[in-house]
Amino acid sequence: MPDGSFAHPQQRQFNPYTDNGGTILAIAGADFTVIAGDTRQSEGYSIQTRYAPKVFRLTDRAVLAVNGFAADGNMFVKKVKQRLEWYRHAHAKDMPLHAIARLIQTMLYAQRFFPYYVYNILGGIEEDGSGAVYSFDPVGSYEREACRAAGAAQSLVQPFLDNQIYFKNQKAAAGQSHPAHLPLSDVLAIVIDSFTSATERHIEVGDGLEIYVVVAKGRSPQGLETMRNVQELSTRPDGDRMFILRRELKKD
Amino acid sequence: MDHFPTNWGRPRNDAADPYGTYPIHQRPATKDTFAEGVQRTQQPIVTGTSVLAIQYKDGIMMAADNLASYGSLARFKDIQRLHKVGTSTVIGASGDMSDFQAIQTLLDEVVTDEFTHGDGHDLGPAEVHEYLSRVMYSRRSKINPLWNSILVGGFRDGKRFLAYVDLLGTTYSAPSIATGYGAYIAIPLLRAAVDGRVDELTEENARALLHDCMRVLFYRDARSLDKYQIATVNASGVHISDQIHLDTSWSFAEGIRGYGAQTQ
Amino acid sequence: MAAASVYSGAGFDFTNEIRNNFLTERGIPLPKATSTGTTIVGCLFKDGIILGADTRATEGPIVADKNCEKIHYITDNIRCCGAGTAADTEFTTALISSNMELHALSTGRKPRVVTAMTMLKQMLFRYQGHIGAALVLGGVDVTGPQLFTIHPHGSTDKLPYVTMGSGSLAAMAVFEAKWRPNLERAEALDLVSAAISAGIFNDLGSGSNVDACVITASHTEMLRNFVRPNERVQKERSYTFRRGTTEFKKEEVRALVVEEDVTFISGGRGTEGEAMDTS
Amino acid sequence: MSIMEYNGGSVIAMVGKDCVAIASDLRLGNQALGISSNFQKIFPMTNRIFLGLPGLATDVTTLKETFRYRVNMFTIKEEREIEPETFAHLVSSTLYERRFGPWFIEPVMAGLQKTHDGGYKPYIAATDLIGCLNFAKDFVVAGTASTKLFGVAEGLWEPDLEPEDLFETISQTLLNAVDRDAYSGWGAEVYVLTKDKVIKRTLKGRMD
Amino acid sequence: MDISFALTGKGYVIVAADTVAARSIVKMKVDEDKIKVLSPHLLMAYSGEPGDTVQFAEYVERNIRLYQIRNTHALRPPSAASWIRRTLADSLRSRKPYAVNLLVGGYDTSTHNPHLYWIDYLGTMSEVPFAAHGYGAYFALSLLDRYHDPEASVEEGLATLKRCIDEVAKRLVVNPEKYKVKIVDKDGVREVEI
Amino acid sequence: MNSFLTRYSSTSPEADIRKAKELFDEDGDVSDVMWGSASGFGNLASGVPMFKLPSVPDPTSFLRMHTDDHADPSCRIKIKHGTTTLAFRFQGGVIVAVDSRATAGSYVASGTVKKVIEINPYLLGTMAGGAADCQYWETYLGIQCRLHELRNRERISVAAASKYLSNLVYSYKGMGLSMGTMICGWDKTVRIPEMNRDCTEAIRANCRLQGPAIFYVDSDGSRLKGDLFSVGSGSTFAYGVLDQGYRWDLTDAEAQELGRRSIYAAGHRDAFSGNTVNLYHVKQDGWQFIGNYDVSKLHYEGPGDVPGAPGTGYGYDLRVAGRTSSDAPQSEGQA
Repeated sequence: MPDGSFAHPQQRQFNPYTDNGGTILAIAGADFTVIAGDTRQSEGYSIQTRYAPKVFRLTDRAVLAVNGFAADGNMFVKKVKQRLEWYRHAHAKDMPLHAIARLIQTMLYAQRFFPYYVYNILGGIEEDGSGAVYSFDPVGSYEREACRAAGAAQSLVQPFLDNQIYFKNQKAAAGQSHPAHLPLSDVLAIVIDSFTSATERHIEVGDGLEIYVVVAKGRSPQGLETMRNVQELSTRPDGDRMFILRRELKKD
Repeated sequence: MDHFPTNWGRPRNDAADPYGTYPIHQRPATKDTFAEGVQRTQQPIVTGTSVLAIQYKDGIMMAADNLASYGSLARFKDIQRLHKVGTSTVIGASGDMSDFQAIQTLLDEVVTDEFTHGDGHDLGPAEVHEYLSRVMYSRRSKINPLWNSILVGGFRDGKRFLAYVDLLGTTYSAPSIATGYGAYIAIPLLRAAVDGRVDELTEENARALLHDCMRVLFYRDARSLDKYQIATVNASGVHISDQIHLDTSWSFAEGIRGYGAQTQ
Repeated sequence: MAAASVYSGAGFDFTNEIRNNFLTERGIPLPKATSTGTTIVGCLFKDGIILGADTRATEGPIVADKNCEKIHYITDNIRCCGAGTAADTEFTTALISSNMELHALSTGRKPRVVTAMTMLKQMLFRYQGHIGAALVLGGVDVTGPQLFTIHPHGSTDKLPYVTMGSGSLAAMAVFEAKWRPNLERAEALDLVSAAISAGIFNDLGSGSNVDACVITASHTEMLRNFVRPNERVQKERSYTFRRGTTEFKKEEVRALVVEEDVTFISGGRGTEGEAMDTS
Repeated sequence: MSIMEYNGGSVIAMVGKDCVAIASDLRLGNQALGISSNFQKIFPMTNRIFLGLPGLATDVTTLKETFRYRVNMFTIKEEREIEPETFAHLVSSTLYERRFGPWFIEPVMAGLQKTHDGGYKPYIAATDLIGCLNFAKDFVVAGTASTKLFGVAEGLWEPDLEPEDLFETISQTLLNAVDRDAYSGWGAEVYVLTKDKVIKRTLKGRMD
Repeated sequence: MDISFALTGKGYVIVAADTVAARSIVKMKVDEDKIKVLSPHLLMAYSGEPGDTVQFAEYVERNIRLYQIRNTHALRPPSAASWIRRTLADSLRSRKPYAVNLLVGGYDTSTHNPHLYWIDYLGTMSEVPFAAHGYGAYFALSLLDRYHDPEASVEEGLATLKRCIDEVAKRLVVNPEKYKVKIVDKDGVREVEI
Repeated sequence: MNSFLTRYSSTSPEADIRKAKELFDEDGDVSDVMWGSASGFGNLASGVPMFKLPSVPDPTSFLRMHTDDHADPSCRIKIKHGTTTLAFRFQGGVIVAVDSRATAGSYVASGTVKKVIEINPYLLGTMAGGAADCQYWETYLGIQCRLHELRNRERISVAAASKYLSNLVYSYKGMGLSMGTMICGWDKTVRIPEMNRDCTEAIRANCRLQGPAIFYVDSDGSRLKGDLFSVGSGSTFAYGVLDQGYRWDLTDAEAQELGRRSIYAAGHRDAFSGNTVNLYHVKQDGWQFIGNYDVSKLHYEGPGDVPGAPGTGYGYDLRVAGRTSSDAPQSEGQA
């Protein structure tokens, strides 16, 4: 009877989760942020599709990457976008990045006892014009960081980023110090190499790569001009600028 | 509180070694919980097998055979698993047939409601897919799923649409999609023929391709039938074909004796 | 005591079994061995048999070996592709290869494929599926081309075209759609590589390159990395480090080349100038 | 938790230009508890073969003894030093002997193989715990940090590195990988083998 | 719930073990000696599965003694520890393994070095400057990281040991009241009160 | 039957929305309020939070099955874990020291976690257990503390704040929350400068009760007042150092050094603790962040030029470098 008279819990063994593979990562620079994800969606040993985006534009300066169980992820992105839309109607402006981060925490934690199986990484530009990355666990604990990888190949990619972005375990040459922030061109190279490496060694990573680049207002996206397959998504030429860069990955 | 981080974030299980009497502090070995989770008390009863769908030059094409199985019994050999929704959409379902029929009712209702509004809108494939994905996802969230994998295909405003949704609410779209065994058997053939060539694929090519795949599926899927239907959606609307019979050949079997050393 | 455990008879040693069960009882699950998700195939063609395999070996979702060899040597005219637990396929085929050699020597005849098949199925049946080897066995002998599959429990099958492994369905689809009797060599080779490619690109357990092996009555040709569709692209930048990047606490250098100054002492009794024993 | 994580530990080997390197961490743990920060996992088998044994520590010691015994027996019987490739098969068959009750060890080997012209050729190999050999041309890894090692090594490794550069690459790979693994770390040691010397360096790694 | 500690100092090893023999929730005995003197310069503290402990310790004792009788001199600590480890590792592969954790402390009279080995029931062995088994390890190891001195005199060593024992008494739910403490140095083995 | 009625009772958009809500199982937290300025604050905005439970007979075992622990790597939802934290009271206030490692399985998910949650300028909460549980509930506590201030024109006492938190999490007992936290702060009422001159032991004791305060609160519902606590998997190691060095009359520098040294000890020995130490000092005028110290750097070089530093690395091998247990006679040389 479809009138809801079956409201009481129903006994059955049904696994409401699955894992759809893939990997996402984000790196914050001084005045830009790069958020990337591969586009393979898989289940078990099957590739469901070679193109399923994992990275979503939220506002002019915020991008959200989701990874884990695709249905949860898509639903979660939809709900975040809905909340941001409401915020826009109430405040006539976009929600700032740090507030989106807190919003995501409370939304995730609301499902504490039936969690979204989703790893979120939020990247974008803060109100002070600096690049920022927020990473979340499935029930909403979060932290602002400079770089973060999540998903199937997180343990392959993250230590590589530690080494290349944070210069972990590297002694600087005498009289010199490591730069606090890398330029965009270096970051893009590291992101692409991270994904090609992960594709080599992790079966669930591959097919395609989507890299979002958000550049703070008034800063030049240096390093992007020379890249192939770049598309600009900015809505206003004088605001923060957003680009998407697409690459192919191996398909085996 | 339990101070071993192994036990954090999860409900306490007092049944297993509550006081950590041995330093190996974890719960006793169990089987893969996810494997267990897959065993279901609720299970699909009368089921349909694969649905195949591809995009081609003028639209999309979908194929499904006419069998509904009851376990290993070929129970209903004349069932239609392709269903037209509105004017520009077709859906095809594998999995539980009663759930599929419930979905058909649901969709028919929505289409009727949309019509009664009389506001000049009607539901296209994207809307139908979105609606279905929300229904499926909400049912899985209630741990009361509709046990189907559904393909939604359509052609509207000059655009092809082909997408998938299943009992977990997982969705995706691709130039060629197949459910059930088709995802393993037909997809390699479909991808080889379709990926990157959608705009070159004529209706005849597409039809022949699906026909070949249905034949391979009939050879290798024990729950399939040699009768199937093809639905075509293009600028001229939705068309679901009559039953098509597969021509099959088993002649090579005559050359084989036994399973090994036998020669006579 | 120590010596006793170092020397052991032929065959498997089960002594750790007890210990490992003891550990399992303590709640420690045993780790998994490398498996080859794998697509392996074989098919008949006009002049003989073609076997094919991908080259990926996995440990769970991680690629352990990108270019491993899954077509194993049995005899000159017989080859065997293996899927399943990698070590099992490796050692089972090696053992049977050795037994086939002995068999050939003792009978003085060219080995037959059915002999290898029978040895394999009897061995696998004896181990009741615990040896996880799923095999495609092919070769050409006096009775003509022969192609078998052998499942881990010891069942066998004989068909004109066969596939095994996680990509077997993908590869089989290609065969079912395109195989015909009496293919030409080039056609058959294309078909095998299409079947393996179907596995490589649609099954996550299979990947990297296509290996193939063409066996005819007169000749066996191993085509290692016959197709290489998955070469890694050039990296965006170089990652060599400045020397001195890594801090270390201690360094020991041991020279392997020992320099000795040999001083010949002249004026000794021997005319041949015996060198002194430097030790 | 897998049994491999009971004591922790990881090993990696890499090929360079006419040289090989093998490196391991130094932790001996009892699950989360660190016991010793000086637990050797790499052992010289001959002058030109090094064997890394990550896995259950009791088996590390037992197998080290077993292999020393078998290599010595080989030397005595054959009156020559064992070559890396032969040794790899010795390791493989020793492990497969216990197919149904394995040692919890995933050995990694690095060595220099004699060539016909009298030179030396780099040789590395690894096996899983029942002896499936993996001959790689670039690097092999094993242990609790293996996924991390795979990721970093895949990014950092480049062909034809000179011994000193190989040292930097393998060290950076190991240190960054074990820093992301709770069960590996507590210092590290690296061996670089060239045709005329063995360089052993103890790294200044993180101690947490 | 056995607790044992051991630490090295200038020319000696101190080995301490609690003296409780417990069955289920009952203390059966409170003055059990769980430290075996294996040879004139070798000590072994054992803990673990009741029954296995004593049986294994006596087995080791007999064999070490046998070696001494046959060869007229005792095994040096590294050799003895290696043999004990091997025995334990082999026993683990038998039908009834010994579940025993050991601390082997000895003084090598030929090199004048004290040696301490940590060995667990799996046959894992490691030479360490200080060691602990049982829940005591979770408190004592960090404390010893902080206070242990390889050149400490016996008095200082005992004071450090006292810190460990006090810490366990302060924090551990079930506190063994008494410890047996033995020292091995160049003069052999002696027991001290703490 | 009702559905039939509802369906045809109205064709207004509201009916459509209602139907969609039933069908799609929309969140309870979507209400008209959410359209206003409270939008975007999730369920924090609407009083007592609501949590969705899976509609299974035993939601707790459902959660146990699907969320991770180390014992079962097949659980895919890996929730981040925090580890070693400590806090102690002494004459100069409260020292709070924590590590910064978060692990998911054996993977070190993060080495930069802030495990001290700054509830307000006078209150600190530490984080051990589920990271999200601690972050969320202590943020929520911050809201409630501020509301208390607005309602009562007075800062909330540490006791009251911790009681509030304790009651909150107790209501979720057994459902899978895991939180072991120390709520640290400084309760006003007694002014210390006046007390210091000459006061009886009784007054001094009273002062101890009213100045710095620490409450340990966990998800079982325990709430303990005390002088010294350490929480997390590395807590035993921290206790080992802390207990030995702790006195009520430590100087500020000594106390900070002790906190740092204790967390280092835990970071060193415990696989699930480490990376960096965060040190806070709570005084009468609120808390103060003292510093962040890399555990590896502490090992090799020590904390650097800070009050109470020993001047060398904390590491055992550095501390004892060059010292040997051998007592070989000097003339024979080293063996």
